[in-house]
Amino acid sequence: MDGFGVSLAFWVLAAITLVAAGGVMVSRNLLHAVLFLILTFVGVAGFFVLLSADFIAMAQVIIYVGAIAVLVLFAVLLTPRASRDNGETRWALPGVLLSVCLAAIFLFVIHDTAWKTRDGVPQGLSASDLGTALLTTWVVPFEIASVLLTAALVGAIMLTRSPEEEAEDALA
Amino acid sequence: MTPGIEHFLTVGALLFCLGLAIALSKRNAVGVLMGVELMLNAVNLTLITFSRFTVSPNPIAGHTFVVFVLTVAAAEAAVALALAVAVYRNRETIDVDRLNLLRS
Amino acid sequence: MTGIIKSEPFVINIGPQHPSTHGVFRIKATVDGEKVIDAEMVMGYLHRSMEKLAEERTYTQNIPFTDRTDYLSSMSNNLGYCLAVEKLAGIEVPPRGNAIRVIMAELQRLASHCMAVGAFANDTGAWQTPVMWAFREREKILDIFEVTSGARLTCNYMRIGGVAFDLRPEFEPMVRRVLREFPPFIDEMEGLLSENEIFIARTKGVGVLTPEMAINSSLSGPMLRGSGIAWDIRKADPYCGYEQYDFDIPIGYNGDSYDRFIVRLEEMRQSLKIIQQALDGLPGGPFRTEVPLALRPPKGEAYARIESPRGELGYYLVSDEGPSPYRFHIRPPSFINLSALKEMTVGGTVADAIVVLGSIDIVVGEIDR
Amino acid sequence: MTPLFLTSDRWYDIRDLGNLSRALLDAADKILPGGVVYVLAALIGFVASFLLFVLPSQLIIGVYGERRIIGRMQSRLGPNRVGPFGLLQPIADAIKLIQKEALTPTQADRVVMYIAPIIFVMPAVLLWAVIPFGENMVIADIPVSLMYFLAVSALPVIATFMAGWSSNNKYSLFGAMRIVSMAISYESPLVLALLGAVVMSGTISLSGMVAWADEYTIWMVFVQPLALVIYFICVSAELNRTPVDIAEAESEIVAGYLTEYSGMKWGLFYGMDIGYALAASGFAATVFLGGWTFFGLEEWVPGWLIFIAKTHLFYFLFIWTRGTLPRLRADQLMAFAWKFLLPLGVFNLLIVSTERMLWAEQDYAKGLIYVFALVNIVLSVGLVYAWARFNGYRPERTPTRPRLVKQAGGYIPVGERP
Repeated sequence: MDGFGVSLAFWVLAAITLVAAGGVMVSRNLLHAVLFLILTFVGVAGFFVLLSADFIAMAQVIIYVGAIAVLVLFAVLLTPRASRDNGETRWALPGVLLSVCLAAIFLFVIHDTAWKTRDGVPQGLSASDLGTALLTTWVVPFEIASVLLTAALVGAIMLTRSPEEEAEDALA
Repeated sequence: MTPGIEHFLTVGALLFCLGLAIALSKRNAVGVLMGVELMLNAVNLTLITFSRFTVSPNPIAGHTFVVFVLTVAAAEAAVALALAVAVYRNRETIDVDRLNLLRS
Repeated sequence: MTGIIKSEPFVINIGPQHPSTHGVFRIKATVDGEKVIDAEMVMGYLHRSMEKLAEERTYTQNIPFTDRTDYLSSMSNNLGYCLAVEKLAGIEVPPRGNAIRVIMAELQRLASHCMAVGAFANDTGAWQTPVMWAFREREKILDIFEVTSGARLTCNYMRIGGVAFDLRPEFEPMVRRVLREFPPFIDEMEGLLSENEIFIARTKGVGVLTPEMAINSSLSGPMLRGSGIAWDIRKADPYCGYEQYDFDIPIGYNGDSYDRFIVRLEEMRQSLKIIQQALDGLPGGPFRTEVPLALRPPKGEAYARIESPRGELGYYLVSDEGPSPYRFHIRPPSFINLSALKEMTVGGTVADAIVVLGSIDIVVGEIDR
Repeated sequence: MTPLFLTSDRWYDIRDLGNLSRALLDAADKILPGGVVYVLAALIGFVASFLLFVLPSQLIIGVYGERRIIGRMQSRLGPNRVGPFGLLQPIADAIKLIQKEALTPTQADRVVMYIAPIIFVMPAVLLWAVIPFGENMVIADIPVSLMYFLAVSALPVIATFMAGWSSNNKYSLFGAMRIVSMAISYESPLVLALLGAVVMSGTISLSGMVAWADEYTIWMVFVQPLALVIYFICVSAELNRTPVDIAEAESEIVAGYLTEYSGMKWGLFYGMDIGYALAASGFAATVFLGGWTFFGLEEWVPGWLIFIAKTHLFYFLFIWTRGTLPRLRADQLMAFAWKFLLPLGVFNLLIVSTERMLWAEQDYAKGLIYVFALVNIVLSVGLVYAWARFNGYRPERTPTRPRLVKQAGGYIPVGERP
């Protein structure tokens, strides 16, 4: 994982991801913001490939680009008369200032500490290792996550049921 | 020169702060959710970076944690958007400023 | 708490330029999501004011008009008009003329039903395959029309008092060929569509027409028979000697688009039986009684009706002893069948509206006249 | 620095064109500084894969083959005017489309409408990167290639949505909404079906699956017939081909999301549709029909020839359904996906995992797999029928012939029904 190709890929991906994230912030039309968001997700997936976490990269693309981005698109479509101009609230300026300070702190910490890193690529990062880890050492959180997903599923359906559907079920 | 741990961490930090800025400054509820999604992505990136670069007996822990963050993010996105649609149905607006029913 | 705001409905125009409105016809559907809330039909794009023009022409000159109202079944239109004039003027048609008229009317029913069945399958999505098969068979019938009357679509073959020309020698073998090759085609179409799960899912229970609603909106033809009412003018008020032929009337079970489809397929089989019997017993003798060109029927009025492929086609003529009719009115079956479209489409989705329109089998030329 | 290309000594290894590109790259490597040769290799790879897989596949096989076969199904000839036997028809189409003006409606979202075809085209080429054509003829043999396929096939959904949304037309909006909701609801049964195959073969890399099929000399389709059926239905939903092409349902919403597109933009959508169908059938051939192996035949016949034969065999299924089946309604499709396919996928997964457990105890005996195959085939048919009956599928209730009045004894009064 060394040589010219990797650093070239890193700088290209960094540029794409950060520009797309900026696009989400800046673009006037909400739908353009969503499309920039999708581009960011793809960029982050590219980073995962660079960090040799290919299962996570594929999972990221399937879950984020395939499902969550489409969920956001649906939300935008189902709220036709809401303002779609991606405008700012009154708290925009303080929010941006806060995040700039936070960024400063993060960057200082990153570049100040001497990270003790390994040199080669660690073994045991393949999909099968992830599978065994998930089902042996991490099996309890794995089950809790599935319960959480079902709860979210039921919750989302309950929230968006229209009165007619509830009336129908009351009769049934 | 090949990208080391600082490079990935800086990208993660910048992404996190951009997500925070978006979440705080957007008027539309869906915009806020997009900011939150960006922050979660940044966290995932940092986790994977540590799993790849730091010396640890089983580096796969970082990956499992990212899987859990993915599921939570998906669940949270679903509920948040359902909330936005429900609020829109009652208020015909999802402007974060004008949703101030609890104010005195 | 303001009322719950549903996604606000918006009006969508199906037609006049749309791939599945069978001609220039428009439905202004108000749609909430996929559901159709309200459908308003806009017609008249093909209005040629035939009824007014017919008042300036003599009785014989009006025959080509009747070809162009329902351009998919010109033979039946000619027949209807000639029967009305013969009733008005009290003209007798020789038995050979009647037999030829029956054969031609039934052949025209086969061709028109081929078009109806193919286009209906096309609307449900079976893209082009059933239509192409149906057209392949319809070509054989159009060739027969071309050999006998000189034209494929607007034949202008029937005259007052009989038919224009006698049958040519090639007529017999061509009709035998149709009688031989149509039954396997109908079975093939039935195999492809009637037992097809997706086709049944798309058409069963879509555009249901209860018998009471069918009778109250005075529908006729396959629409009426699809809802289970056994009413066929060839049996109820026989003309041209239909009472001599042994055939049957198919009726559906619960009046949805699927039933209308299988009723049309069965009607094609019955027409083949009629043609078979008529061809075997074709009498000799004259094929037309001589009628003066400037026919002046006695003062009075007459209404004659026939069972056209789309339903009861009626011609109402009023004569004031002049060479041209004082009043010339056509009762088009498609126009009246269309009145039931609104009840059938409201409540379903846009896709259902298209399927229901296909099952009614309209011809816009007949609606707008 | 070992060259990028793994060339085998087999005479038919087309991928390396007789080591031409390798020699070229070695020469270039001496001249150009640093690792620029990587970029050059990537460029050649992309262009080669586009020319080798995507261009001929949908031009010759897709556009021409599909239209000709469907023509024959409809008892007409299909294209035979342009060139010998009409073979130049796709090229004629392409030229016609290129010189046609690509309109953009006034109120349309110009930028998004321009980008949509590009994003639609890009994954079509990427899909071919992971599919193994021959012995070691695979461009990117990544261990997660099955998931890579799922990930990349999520991108065209976004592209079609962009096309539908940006062309500011009611029918396009219908098409966009339909494709998005349908692709989501058909993604989960698709993943479940492929999971069945993964559990049985134990790997999620395509070359691993081909090796498994070769090692146990049985195709996955016999062990997992239900998975292939569900895969076929879900993929024809993802690519919106009939009987599931509600996104551009000609008879209902004119041309769905493609209504406002014309010229080469529309051409890209049309061409890449067929490219995806081929890529999906290539994927199915690799996973379910044992890729480039044919029980030992690959010693004589080149592997990639077997693979391409299987791909087009599977592609014929798409053409066949397109030619004959009518289209389901949008809500029926959703109900079918959630209420019928998903539970079926879960049952199938249940069966497969128990079989895998049994198989593991016998430490993967070779003979046992054939027993499982027979059991699975019988079980699948039974499962589908039972589940359909459970969901209220009573075919004998729908009479396909109307009642005849004379046979029914004279006049049948109104309201009397069987």
